[in-house]
Amino acid sequence: MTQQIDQTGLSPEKNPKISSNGSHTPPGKVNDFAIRFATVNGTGSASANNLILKAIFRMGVPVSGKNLFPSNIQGLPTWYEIRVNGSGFTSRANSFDIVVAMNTQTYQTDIDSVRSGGYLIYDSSWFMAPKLMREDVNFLGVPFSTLFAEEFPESRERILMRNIGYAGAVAAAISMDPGVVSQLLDETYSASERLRNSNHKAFQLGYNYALENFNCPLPLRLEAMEMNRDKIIIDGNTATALGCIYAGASVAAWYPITPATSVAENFTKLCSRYRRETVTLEDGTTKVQSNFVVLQAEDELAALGMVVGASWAGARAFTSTSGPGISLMNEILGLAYYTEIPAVVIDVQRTGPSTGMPTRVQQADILECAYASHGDTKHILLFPANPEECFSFAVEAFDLADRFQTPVIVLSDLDIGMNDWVVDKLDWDDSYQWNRGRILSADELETISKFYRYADEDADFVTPRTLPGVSSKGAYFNRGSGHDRFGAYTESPEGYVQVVDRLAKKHKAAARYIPEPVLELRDKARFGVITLGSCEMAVKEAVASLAEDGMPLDYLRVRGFPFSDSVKNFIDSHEVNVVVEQNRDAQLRSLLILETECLPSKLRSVLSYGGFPICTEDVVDGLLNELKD
Amino acid sequence: MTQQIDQTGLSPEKNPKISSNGSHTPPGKVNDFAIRFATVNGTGSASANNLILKAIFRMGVPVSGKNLFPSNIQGLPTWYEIRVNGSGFTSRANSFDIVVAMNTQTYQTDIDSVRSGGYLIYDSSWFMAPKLMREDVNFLGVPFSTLFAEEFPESRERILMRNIGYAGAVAAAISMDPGVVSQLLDETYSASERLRNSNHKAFQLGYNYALENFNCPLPLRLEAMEMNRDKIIIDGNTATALGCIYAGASVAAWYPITPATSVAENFTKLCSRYRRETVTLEDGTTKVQSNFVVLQAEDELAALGMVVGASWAGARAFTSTSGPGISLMNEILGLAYYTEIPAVVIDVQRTGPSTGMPTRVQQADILECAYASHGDTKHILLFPANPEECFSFAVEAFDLADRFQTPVIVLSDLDIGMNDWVVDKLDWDDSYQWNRGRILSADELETISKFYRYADEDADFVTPRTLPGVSSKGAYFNRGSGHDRFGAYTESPEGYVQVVDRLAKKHKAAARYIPEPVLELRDKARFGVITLGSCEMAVKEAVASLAEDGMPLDYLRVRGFPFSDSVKNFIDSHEVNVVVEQNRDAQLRSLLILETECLPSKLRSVLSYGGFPICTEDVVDGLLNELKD
Amino acid sequence: MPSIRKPLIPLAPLATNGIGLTVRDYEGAMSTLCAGCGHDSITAALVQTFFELDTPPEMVAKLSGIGCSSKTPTYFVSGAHGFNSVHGRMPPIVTGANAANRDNIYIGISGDGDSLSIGTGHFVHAIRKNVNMVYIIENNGVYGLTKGQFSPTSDVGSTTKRGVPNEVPPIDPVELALSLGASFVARSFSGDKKQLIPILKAAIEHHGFAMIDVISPCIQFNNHQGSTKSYKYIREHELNEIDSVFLRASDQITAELPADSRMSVAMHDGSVIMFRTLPDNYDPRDRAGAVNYVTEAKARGEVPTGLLYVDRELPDIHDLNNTTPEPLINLPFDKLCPGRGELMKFQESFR
Amino acid sequence: MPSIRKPLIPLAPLATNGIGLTVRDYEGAMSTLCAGCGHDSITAALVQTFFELDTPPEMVAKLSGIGCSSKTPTYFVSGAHGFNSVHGRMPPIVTGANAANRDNIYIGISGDGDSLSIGTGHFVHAIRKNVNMVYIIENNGVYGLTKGQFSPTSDVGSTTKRGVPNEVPPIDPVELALSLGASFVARSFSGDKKQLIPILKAAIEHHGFAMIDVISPCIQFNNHQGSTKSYKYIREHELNEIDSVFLRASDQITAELPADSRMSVAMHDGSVIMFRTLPDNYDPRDRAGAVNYVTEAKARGEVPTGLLYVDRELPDIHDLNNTTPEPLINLPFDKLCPGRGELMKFQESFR
Ligand SMILES: Cc1ncc(C[n+]2csc(CCOP(=O)(O)OP(=O)(O)O)c2C)c(N)n1
Ligand SMILES: Cc1ncc(C[n+]2csc(CCOP(=O)(O)OP(=O)(O)O)c2C)c(N)n1
Ligand code: SF4
Ligand code: SF4
Ligand SMILES: [Mg+2]
Ligand SMILES: [Mg+2]
Repeated sequence: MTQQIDQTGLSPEKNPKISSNGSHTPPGKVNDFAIRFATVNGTGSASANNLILKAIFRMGVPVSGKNLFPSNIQGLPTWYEIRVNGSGFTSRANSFDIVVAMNTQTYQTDIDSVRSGGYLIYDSSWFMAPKLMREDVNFLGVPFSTLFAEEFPESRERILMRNIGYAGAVAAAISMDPGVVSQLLDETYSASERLRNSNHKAFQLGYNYALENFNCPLPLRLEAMEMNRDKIIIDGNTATALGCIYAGASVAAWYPITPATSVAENFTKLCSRYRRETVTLEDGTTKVQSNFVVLQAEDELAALGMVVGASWAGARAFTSTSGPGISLMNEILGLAYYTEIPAVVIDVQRTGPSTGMPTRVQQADILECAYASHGDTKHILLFPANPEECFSFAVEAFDLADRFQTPVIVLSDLDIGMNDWVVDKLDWDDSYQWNRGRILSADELETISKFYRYADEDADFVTPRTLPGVSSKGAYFNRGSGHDRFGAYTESPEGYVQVVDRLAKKHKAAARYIPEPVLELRDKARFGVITLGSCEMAVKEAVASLAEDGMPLDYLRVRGFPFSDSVKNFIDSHEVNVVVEQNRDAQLRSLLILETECLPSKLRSVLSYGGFPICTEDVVDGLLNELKD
Repeated sequence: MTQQIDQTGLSPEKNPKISSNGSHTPPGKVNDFAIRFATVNGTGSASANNLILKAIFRMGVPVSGKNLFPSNIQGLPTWYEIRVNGSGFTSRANSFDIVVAMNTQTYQTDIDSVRSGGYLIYDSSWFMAPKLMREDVNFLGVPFSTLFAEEFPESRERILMRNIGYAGAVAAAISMDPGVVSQLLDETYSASERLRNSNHKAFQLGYNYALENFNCPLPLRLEAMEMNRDKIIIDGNTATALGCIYAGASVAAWYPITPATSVAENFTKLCSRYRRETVTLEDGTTKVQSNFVVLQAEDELAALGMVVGASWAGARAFTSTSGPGISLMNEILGLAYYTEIPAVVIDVQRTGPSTGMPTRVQQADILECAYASHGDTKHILLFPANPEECFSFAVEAFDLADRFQTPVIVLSDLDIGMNDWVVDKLDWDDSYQWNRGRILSADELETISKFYRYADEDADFVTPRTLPGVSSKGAYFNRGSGHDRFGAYTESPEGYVQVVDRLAKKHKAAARYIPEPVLELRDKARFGVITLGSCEMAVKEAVASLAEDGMPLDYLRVRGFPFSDSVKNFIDSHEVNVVVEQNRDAQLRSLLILETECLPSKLRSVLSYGGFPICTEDVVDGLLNELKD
Repeated sequence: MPSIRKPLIPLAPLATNGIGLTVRDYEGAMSTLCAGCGHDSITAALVQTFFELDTPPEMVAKLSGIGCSSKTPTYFVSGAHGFNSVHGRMPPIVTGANAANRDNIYIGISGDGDSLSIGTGHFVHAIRKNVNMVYIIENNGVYGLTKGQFSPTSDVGSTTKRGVPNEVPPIDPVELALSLGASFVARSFSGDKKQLIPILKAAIEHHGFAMIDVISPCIQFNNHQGSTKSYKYIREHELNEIDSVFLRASDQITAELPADSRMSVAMHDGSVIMFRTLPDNYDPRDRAGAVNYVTEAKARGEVPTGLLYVDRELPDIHDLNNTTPEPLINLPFDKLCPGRGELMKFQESFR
Repeated sequence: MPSIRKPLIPLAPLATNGIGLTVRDYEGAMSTLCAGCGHDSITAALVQTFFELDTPPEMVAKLSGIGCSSKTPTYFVSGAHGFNSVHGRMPPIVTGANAANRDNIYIGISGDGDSLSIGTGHFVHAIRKNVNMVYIIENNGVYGLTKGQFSPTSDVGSTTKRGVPNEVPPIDPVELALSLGASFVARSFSGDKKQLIPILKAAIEHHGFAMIDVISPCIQFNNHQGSTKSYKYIREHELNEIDSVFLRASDQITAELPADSRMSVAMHDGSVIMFRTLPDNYDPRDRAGAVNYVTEAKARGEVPTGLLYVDRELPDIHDLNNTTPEPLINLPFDKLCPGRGELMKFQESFR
């Protein structure tokens, strides 16, 4: 039996209270549900969605927020999904307990996405076609438009406030602490009493309407916890930018591209904050000076060229981009590899091939990045799984690039980079000193008889470099054409081979410096599950739930390439391993086969590549399917 | 005991005749030796070297000519190597029976490259440092400069004629039929009596000097055979260009790059010959019209862009490039893959990474080409082994590209592309009709109710396309962004996945259409040898010689990717297979592992990547090393 | 186009053009751009232009790069093939398509970022090759689709939404095209259909590369105070001294010729561009004069619009190549393949 | 440089410059270019220039793309760091290097193919950014290293060795740079050291992007009859009306100032460019005038050379950015890393 609802959608007052024992109402779920907000982009729903997310966070409950937005600017459907999970598993949900349907264009999809027994909150000021109704879903109409038309006569404000209104309705429905929301609104609009007041009012309108008309709280309840004391909400791109700042990067070059743009934009903002000094000039006047340069390049080839130039000259430099940019950077990646110039590249992956779906996620640049460029080339890769690692791996990337004098590509993705993640507060050890690798100073050059760029390798097969402007004794000719260990031009097989052989060894040697894989081992596990990056949450939850169901699995998350021996050992020590990743062609699996030389049959695949972040359910199903006897 | 030679090099007359039984003189070798000509580039030695090559060819003896030239225009050392082998194995030699040392800068290297017991022919007009002399080599001084200074007072001519002079000396040494040479000179200079005469004279000067002063013929002898009756001498780039002509390509776009330049330049020349028509205009005048367009693009991105544009519009179009160009084409290769537009790319590989050694060979673009571009992409590759296959595979490439509506990359290399190969005369079946794949005409469009670009797949997962300008009923929107099977823009997982899943299947389906691997099976062979492209000659000779020595090996040469089942079967049916290829990172082996899912341990490697074409000896040593018990 | 759904049944029967099509037949999919985006007005002008020119839809080939502007080919002439390619690379794609089939009418739509940042080299070389196409830069002085970064046409002093001023001097596509010797150079304003449509018509008829820089405000990221590409700024600073009309050969018989024409430029097919107003001593066939006019106006803070320069004689790719008049794609295989006999003959020299 | 080996022991002791170095100290490896290549003369001019400017070799950073021209950085100032990069991408590499260390003297060497074909976009945008560097196009109107294809500066009618004429109109780097507002634009001829050296000096001193288009004949592929970039053609068609000398601040005290100076342009460090001859009414600070002069001379078939235009006021990247005067590479880590305390503070807003 469904709740009785207004079939026309026009008389919201008639919406009855929900009986808490309605047959489709699930048993009460505490801190374990998912909400989806369906809106139109460009209508300012972000602040309402964020308000809910932050309030849940402040109540100490694990939560995540994922934005599924279209590749346009205004007027198309967009979704924001919040998953609340007291156990901390906050991968994307694949069906929703509450759907807030504010976009009539997508009613059908949105109603479909409510799980059986869940709730649909919609604007009952407008007509809801009866054929859209689902028997097994509770339709909660709120006459938002009518309600807000009275209170907010100005149209732009009305639209914005209506959003805060649905946040209010949701807050009531999930028994959110109104004090937390109130506090949040006060903080957010501390600068404007007017905005503060109207937001409060809008929130209350929605909140009260829900309270009065529905049987609140619904059987989905928030209860305050203490899980977020040392946590923050942050997206990966902000964290990456912060990492670049902390690593001491002073030159950034970039070309705008979704979903990487906010790395450079955040870096620029952070530079304004941390890298500007006011100095007093000789004439007594003061001047603000910049301890950084950010270059908006004409394209991605130029962006990486600038990074290579800056690194050659001696700065820590980076660029951020996404798949199409990586493709364009292929030639210069090879140049940096062969001439041994550090370069940090942040690849925030999106759905390919080609332009693909720019606002959707994938992990499909793995193979291209590993072997980018013609000829024999191999790069160092890092695979952060969340914003916290975006921060620390950014720093790591610069150390590795300097240490190994080679490009390091950090493979983040849209889910990590642009969504809202709750992670441990970022920490910093003030005793950290950057590792600039082997750079000879003028003084050091004085102590040697003659400097040869590609000779005198250390245990990791790295040779010392010198910087222009320092000493003519260190002068050498950097060239992407054939060179021997002395740095001289060569076309001789021996001279050439000696250098490229060392490069191959150097790449291998880097394995020891790559962040070790994360392991979660379980007693009696016969099978292994291997994953990377933003799959982490879904895979961990899947593994935990299968363990509960009596199928213990060992878990390994690789965090970089070249792989350390522990990866090979893990593979070898399981009958079968399933590699979970977000691309069509099993790219991580391919890289593992090639670089660990393991038996291909030991590695199976669970793949998710439709462009939405991977869901736990898909992983569970996939694992069961691959591991069924 | 060495031959008695003039230690100063100043008195050539004192060079004694060679005693045919000198202790270091090898037993007479008939049609089995190698000659190296060491000269300076830009001095016109090509015609002399070619004269020798052609004369040997005309004597019916299997021969090859390989040019090892520097990446500059004039004044640096350059070598031309001729290998004569009656059994038809004409891979590059790794030591030489005769070295003609015309470049004092490289005396050391050149003298080192003479095999023990071999001969050095040098210009004894100049000083030869005693320390360069080798006890085990016969030094045959010819006072070229002195001799030719008298006869050819004009300096440019003298230099050119001196080259013909050393050709004469070599001809005498190896008992070449002077009639053949004479005939060749008559043909070559049929247009100019003066040139004809001076060339004859120059040749005779060298020839006679050798005859008179050395014990000619040396124990290395040519004997006429009948092996070349249906053969030609041709380089791969010319053959490729010819293939493009025969395939009906009407648009070419390119950007100059060694060693691919001559593909486009030859295509242009051939178009002038075969694709110009004289038409009579209405006013009675005549006009020459071109049935082709060749576009010299501003860069490689543009070159491939033009090809994609032309193919989209309905022409057969191609570009030719080398590694750096492939790197630059990554983005647009992904566009063509995802939008399913045919595109033929000829990659004449050179030594990487980066600019590398532009005039040296490697097969190191295999992995990059197989998976070029970000996102999940896979391309069709063809691997010609010689100019004959360059011709036929070029045609094949267009058929495949049209049939599968996708880029096809032909991986030739510098050795094939720019060296002189003796191959079977190219043949053509006049009943051949191009396979343009599924293109709907206006009439066909009339018969269907509605056209959807990515629907209605055939057994090979190919869907029909339409061309602009034909019918508005066939109009569709080609886009590199997410699209569904109807061709509509999509950001929906299902719509997107449906198309990319079909693309993966389409790529697999192409395996049946790729030229089958070449097999050479031997009784009782336990091990397999797998190779590709220009390794063929060296590997075949190695395998033949090992078979003679009691180690029968099975041989397989892959000719394209995706691999057919026969490749996997071959691998599986041998305990161990050795993959012979010319790159550092075992790229073919990697591709085989990934795409056949064979046991990595079944595939071992013999790699040659110093930039000179692979030698039989290296293969023999490598195989013995890998297969030793 | 347009952003608002049309009623399914037109209230009055729509007028038809010379080939019996209505203006509706020249529309495309519904625009997904922001309501009020300048680009949508350009789309509308294109719809009207093709309708008035009686263009068979299948003769049109619409190509673009990536950007809000580059999305617009979807929104006009749904009966034409379209190609939304990759960022900055539309010019070579058109060049190739044009090589293969010279009969199509090629409309390239690009943005200021697409053409003058990542695509600079291709833009320059398409001009140099005088590819026969209409090249429209929907110039909003900003990267729309990536949300508001400066583009190479952002003027010094123009600010972002947040108020950060641009400091790098802009590239002016008109000056650049003139300096490179483009054969047809115009500037217009998306808000001025009356000016834009005749220019579009002339550009379509022009044999060679016709560049139209259309100032097209981005209401989302660059329509505010401080922007030099806002509706307000252009309305206040436009220097609209050049007024041209385009008359097809057939029009010239039926329609009344404008009496006030100051100059007319005859096109190859008999159509004609009539300049009704021109600045004193201005000759749109004089490149140096056009450069001067543009430079001086700019120095005064004005934005000169109109059909600024046209050279009817510059040969295009096919002229230089003497390509057969038949589109290459129509050549039968036996015209392209020399056959076995020729192959045998050819190889005689390879022995 | 140069192509012929020097005797190991100089016959007479060589003169030293202000920092005690001889001209030999400014040479590099032996050239591997063709004997007689114009590029070698440019190298020689650079050697002389640095010697005369008393430049500490380690202050020089030499960068290039790919081509015969791009090989030449190996042939001068062996005590300087060099970077022979990839085809067409030298400008962004210099831009990045300059961002990191503003103190080096950046010399970018490129070819006409490198700069105006594959590198067009980068060339244009380095001009737009006014990167502080000397940018030399060793312009031979041909692709030398790949053996004689036409480049974007091949003039119409210029033929290949085989006699095939070029038909696509050329891009003139001087016109292009002027149109883009480059802050220093000159043209010279590799065969004219007297003209080239003062221009090089001024370019090195210039704060901003200094473009020098040096016509530099390729004796191998483009020095024949029919070529407009041959020694003969340039010698016959050069319009050499602008003659400048460059005087460092110190020179002005010791040396006699040229009495015949018609105009002088003071540089920021006190050095001065003296124009000894100038065409009538020509002001090298007037961009429009320079454009006119170049266009008109070209129309007459002449090749105008000299320091054509200089704008001393255009800000470079660092000026716009207010970058600290200290090269960024010298900033210690603790100036760059805000430390733990700031991180904690920053994260307060993330709760
Ligand atoms: C290779 C590549 N780099 C970057 C992008 C991201 N991108 C998409 S549109 C765009 C800029 C569009 O600006 P413009 O051409 O001015 O068009 P507008 O949106 O302003 O109309 C960029 C940078 C991309 N799609 N591809
Ligand atoms: C990406 C890429 N494409 C093509 C080439 C081949 N290439 C080397 S030099 C050159 C042209 C050089 O011409 P130019 O810049 O005029 O220099 P020049 O040799 O004439 O001095 C080309 C096309 C290359 N090295 N890299
Ligand atoms: S963002 Fe700007 S350019 Fe893009 S659609 Fe909106 S108004 Fe138009
Ligand atoms: S080919 Fe031409 S440009 Fe290259 S070195 Fe020789 S003369 Fe100079
Ligand atoms: Mg724009
Ligand atoms: Mg050149």
